[in-house]
Amino acid sequence: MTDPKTLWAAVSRAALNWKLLVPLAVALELFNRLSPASSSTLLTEVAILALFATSLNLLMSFGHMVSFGHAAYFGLGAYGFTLAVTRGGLAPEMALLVGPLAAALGGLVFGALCVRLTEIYFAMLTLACAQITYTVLFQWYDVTGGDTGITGFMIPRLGLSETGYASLVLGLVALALLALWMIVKSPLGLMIRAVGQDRARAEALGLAARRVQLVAFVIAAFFAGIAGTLYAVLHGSAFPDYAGLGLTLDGLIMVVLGGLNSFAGGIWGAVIYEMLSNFVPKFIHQWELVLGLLLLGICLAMPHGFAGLLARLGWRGGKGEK
Amino acid sequence: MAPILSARHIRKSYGAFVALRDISLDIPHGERHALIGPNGAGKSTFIACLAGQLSGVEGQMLFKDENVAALPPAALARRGIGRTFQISRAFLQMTVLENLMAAHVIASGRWAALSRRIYGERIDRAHEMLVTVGLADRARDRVADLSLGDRKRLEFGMALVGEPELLLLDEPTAGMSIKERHGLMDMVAERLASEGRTLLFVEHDIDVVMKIAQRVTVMVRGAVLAVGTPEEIAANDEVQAVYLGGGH
Amino acid sequence: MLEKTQGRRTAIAAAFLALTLGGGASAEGAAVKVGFAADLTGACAALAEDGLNGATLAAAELNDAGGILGRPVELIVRDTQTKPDEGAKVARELITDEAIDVLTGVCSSAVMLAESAVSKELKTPFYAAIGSTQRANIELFQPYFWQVQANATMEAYAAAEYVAKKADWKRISTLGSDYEWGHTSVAAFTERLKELHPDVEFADPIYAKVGETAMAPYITATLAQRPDAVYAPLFGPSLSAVLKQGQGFGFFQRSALVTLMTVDTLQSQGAAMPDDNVFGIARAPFFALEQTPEVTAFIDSYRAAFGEYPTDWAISAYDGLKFYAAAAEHAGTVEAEPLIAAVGEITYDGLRERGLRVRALDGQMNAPSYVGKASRVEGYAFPILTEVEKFDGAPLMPAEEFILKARAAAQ
Amino acid sequence: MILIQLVNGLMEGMTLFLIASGLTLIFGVTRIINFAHGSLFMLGAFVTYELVPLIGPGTLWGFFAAVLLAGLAVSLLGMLFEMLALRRIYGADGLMQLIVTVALVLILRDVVRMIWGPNSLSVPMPDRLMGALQIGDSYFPLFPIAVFLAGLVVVVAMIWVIYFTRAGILLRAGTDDRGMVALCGVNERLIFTAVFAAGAFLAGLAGGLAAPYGEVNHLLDTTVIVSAFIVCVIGGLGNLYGALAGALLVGLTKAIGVMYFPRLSMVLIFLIMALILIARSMGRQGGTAR
Repeated sequence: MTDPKTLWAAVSRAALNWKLLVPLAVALELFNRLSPASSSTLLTEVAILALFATSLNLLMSFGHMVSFGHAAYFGLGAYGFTLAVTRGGLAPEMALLVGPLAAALGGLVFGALCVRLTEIYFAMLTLACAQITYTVLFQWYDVTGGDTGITGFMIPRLGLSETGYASLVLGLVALALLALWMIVKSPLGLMIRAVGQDRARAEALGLAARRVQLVAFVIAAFFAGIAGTLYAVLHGSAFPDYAGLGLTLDGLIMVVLGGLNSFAGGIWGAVIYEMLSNFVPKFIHQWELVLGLLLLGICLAMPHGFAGLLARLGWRGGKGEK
Repeated sequence: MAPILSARHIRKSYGAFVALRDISLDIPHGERHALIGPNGAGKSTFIACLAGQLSGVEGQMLFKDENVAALPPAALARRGIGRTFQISRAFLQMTVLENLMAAHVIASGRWAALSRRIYGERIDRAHEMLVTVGLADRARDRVADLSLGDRKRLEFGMALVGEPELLLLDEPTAGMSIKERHGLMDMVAERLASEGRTLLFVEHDIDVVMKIAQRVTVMVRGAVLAVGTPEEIAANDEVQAVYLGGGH
Repeated sequence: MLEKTQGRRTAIAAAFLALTLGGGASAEGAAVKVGFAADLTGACAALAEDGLNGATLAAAELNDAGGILGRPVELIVRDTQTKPDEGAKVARELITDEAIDVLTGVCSSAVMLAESAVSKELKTPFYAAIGSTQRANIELFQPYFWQVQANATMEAYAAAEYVAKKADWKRISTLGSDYEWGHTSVAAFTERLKELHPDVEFADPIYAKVGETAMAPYITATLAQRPDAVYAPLFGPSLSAVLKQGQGFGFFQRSALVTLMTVDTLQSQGAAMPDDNVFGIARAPFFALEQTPEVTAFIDSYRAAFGEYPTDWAISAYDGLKFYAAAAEHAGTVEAEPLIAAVGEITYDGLRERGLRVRALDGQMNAPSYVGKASRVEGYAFPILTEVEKFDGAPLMPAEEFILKARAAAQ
Repeated sequence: MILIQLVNGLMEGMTLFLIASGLTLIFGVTRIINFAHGSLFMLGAFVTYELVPLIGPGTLWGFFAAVLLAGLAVSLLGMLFEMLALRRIYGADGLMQLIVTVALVLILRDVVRMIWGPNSLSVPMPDRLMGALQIGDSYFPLFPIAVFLAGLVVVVAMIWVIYFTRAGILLRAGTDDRGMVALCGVNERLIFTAVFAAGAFLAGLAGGLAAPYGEVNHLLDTTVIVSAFIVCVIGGLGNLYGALAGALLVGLTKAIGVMYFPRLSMVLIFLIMALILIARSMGRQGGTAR
């Protein structure tokens, strides 16, 4: 949504700029192959968080629905997968499907309640739903392992090497982001934006706004669930923290950092946030202070975030941006 | 022939303040009907009631012989009641063309579609509508950058996409120059007449009302004062008294 | 306070600098790298920082004495933010990128289990000196892990032993934090006390929300059970709240309280500590250790470096690193397999006790626990524990059959 | 026991109200969701920790003076923050304002830790409030009773300000309709700054008052902000009486809940909030947009 004049043109041509995306993908994969294992892990994590942040961004930037509980669906994805393996005895490859479906189901149940409300009350109900999820994960020892989580139940990364799993995740996340991009550009995406921008106008035209919001909510939950599942596979573990308020806030920060009202915002945000949280603590103990100051600076100086800055500088493209 | 819209004893109050007291009104098929009255007469409230915008409305509202009083806005829109808002509303961060396309998607009922086929199917009609409402050269501009008048035109175009049998326009010409007003309303009247659609509109410009409306309802303090042809209304002493005495 | 903290930070910084710039003068060759993946931010921050201080001091001393196997010791510090996933990530990064020889530092149970899983996968030795969940010893035990302090069950057993000796405590209530540590502690305490003292009456256990600070309703509910003593595995804010808010309910006139009372808690309570009837379980209270020359020298150099008394966490972390050094010297290498074998073989004389050993079955050290009465004593600005009883670790360690049975059940 | 639990609930409710009142006040007028409210609370507790030993340690007046001063200090900081940061983005997306306050949370947490360290600190209670009021077999602790009374004073003072002073009239006008204030010939910015300062004052005051009843550390912010939000939302954001009712409801439910469904304690207040929000959404007519 950076430049409206070119936007519609891009939409009608359904253009994804392959000239930029393909080299980018190749570069990432090369980096993955050539760099040490821990860089691959970092790459994996960035990719997973980029998907999580983008799923939240679908709600925020396009649906104008601010969720204070999006981590719940990340957590449901992680636990859905983990429990399917540990309790359900499913093969991990099969269980990969269970995570996102569990998240989508959670999104359907909670979403049906939440979309009855708007604005801050919507946000607070998503928070309540997420905290209830978190508490169940935290306290239901017999099933979820309680606060110490479930760990050591499987070989991390399905037994793949760091590099191998990074390739897999990069591929899957790229597909997922592509799917989200297609959704944003589809009639459904147009409806999500319409309800987000002027709900009364959309309703007066005959649109059942709540149903659109619910569908958006379930889609966002599903993709957050994919991220959660991939994350559980990465570490071979699931902890209640995965559904905690901390991750939700991280996600919100990522979206704002990367740039609200831009598809690429979540992706940029995840990249920047991860770089900060991984490298700043090596030099300064107070990395949250650095993050806070940066956030403050961004909000005051460039409210469109990093993606907005790039767009203003005339930089075109980026991962699936145009 | 039964009227397309028949409001029966509509009442609406906000706490102790009664905004509409027992309004009854019939509008036949294909009529262009104006709603006039001094500020605070309840015109916009009445429109909002008809559009399903308000809760706690008493009375019956028969649209094509079905009581639609309790239905939400989207359901009314799907039954064939289109509307524009007093302060025009459109999807501000989208382009003009996207706005029209959104209206097309909604009208087609394919809101959950992932395939972009509908864009191709409807693009010609969308462009046609842009020509009709005079926005052909603004297709790729963001609505937030449009003038108020252009937004009103766009909103009218969007409302027409759903092919409503009854169109409610709430002060469609507010904030426009005289020339713009007549231009817009001539266009509206012509378009609706050619398609046989019914129009109920709130308007302050008496000249526009006289030219466009076939019948006029005058409201004062939440009640209907008079109903008649423009000529009858113009000749009505009571109406004159209200307009002169009401400090309009 | 301001000066104190800054002084302390400078000291840490100086120590770090000394370490990272090539270690002790007499040590040569490639450094032995100790990965310290600690919960430096979040709920565990205070404990982790103390543990880091203890480990820093131990490393400095080792380097002064020629390092481990003649090689300098290097601490590489990472912050886990008290998040298990972050803990797993930094553990992995430390092992693969920094090529550490041993991993430690962790406090939170969840982070500890997450790091243990990484240690297992990458076959790197890992020991816990602050965190104490016995899940790491029992169900989720892996051969590269050991624990250098009493685990939660052992502490609860020690509390039970202590309570059993008080003949006039006939009716016992339990008030725990509503999470794994609180539940296992209450269960272990109840089980052991029933064995020791079959006539003791137990009221229904009460659990408080983790991190709850408004404890008045829980205090009221507990006191309504009319207990002679309350065993309360609480921690941090909830514990402070009980100590402070309990006074307004006459808690400490009406009942005794047996709870976790490490040096940092004693310090933070300060003057607010109730005068009577608070009994504390501790892991390594510096004032109650046998004041050998090593212990007094340690306390002095710790105070000189960090401007405060060493807490239990600092002592455990210090002992932990020294124990690792001893095992490495015994094995003659820091290679994982021989080192792990040595861990199970050596006997180590630490600050807390002589003759410390690690049991190979579950990696548990026979570390002691201490229980005493909180009182104000001349010479300390904060209350300390008096009439301290030391409980040897070995008799408190869960029986081998129990462990095997629990592991089988978990499968 | 029920009686004591009810009293406990009322006491906690008042503390919650003190925390939530500032948040709801700020939201009511400026529509800003101040995530940093918990941080301001925490700062109030730390400032009180510093001041209590300086001003008549152990005495009743010394404590309340320290708390008032702490409130003022925090209020000053809040004012500065409003003028330097928030003011520049009124009119931007509401989310931006929220994130600016989140940034303040991150900054303050680390700053507090740099100054006071990660260890928990303890603020001594005034000597005269240490004990309990003993009626028969029941104990009623003095300190929360004093906090309760202080809370009542705040409630009365707020009602007085809102209904009987010119500032209050402007405030109410600002809550109902922002344009109106401008019509009254008053600088809207001034009102926003004043309201933010007042909200921050209440946060600092609450932090100071609560400090002796628990421990003071750099993690207080998160614990506090979530419960403050819940109280406000239950009562209807921006509604002071609602916040009072919400606070008392939460306090009482928690105290009674301990007796009947102890395992729900962790999730209880979220359940209450969810139920109230859902009930509210059911109460409205189907298609109402706003």
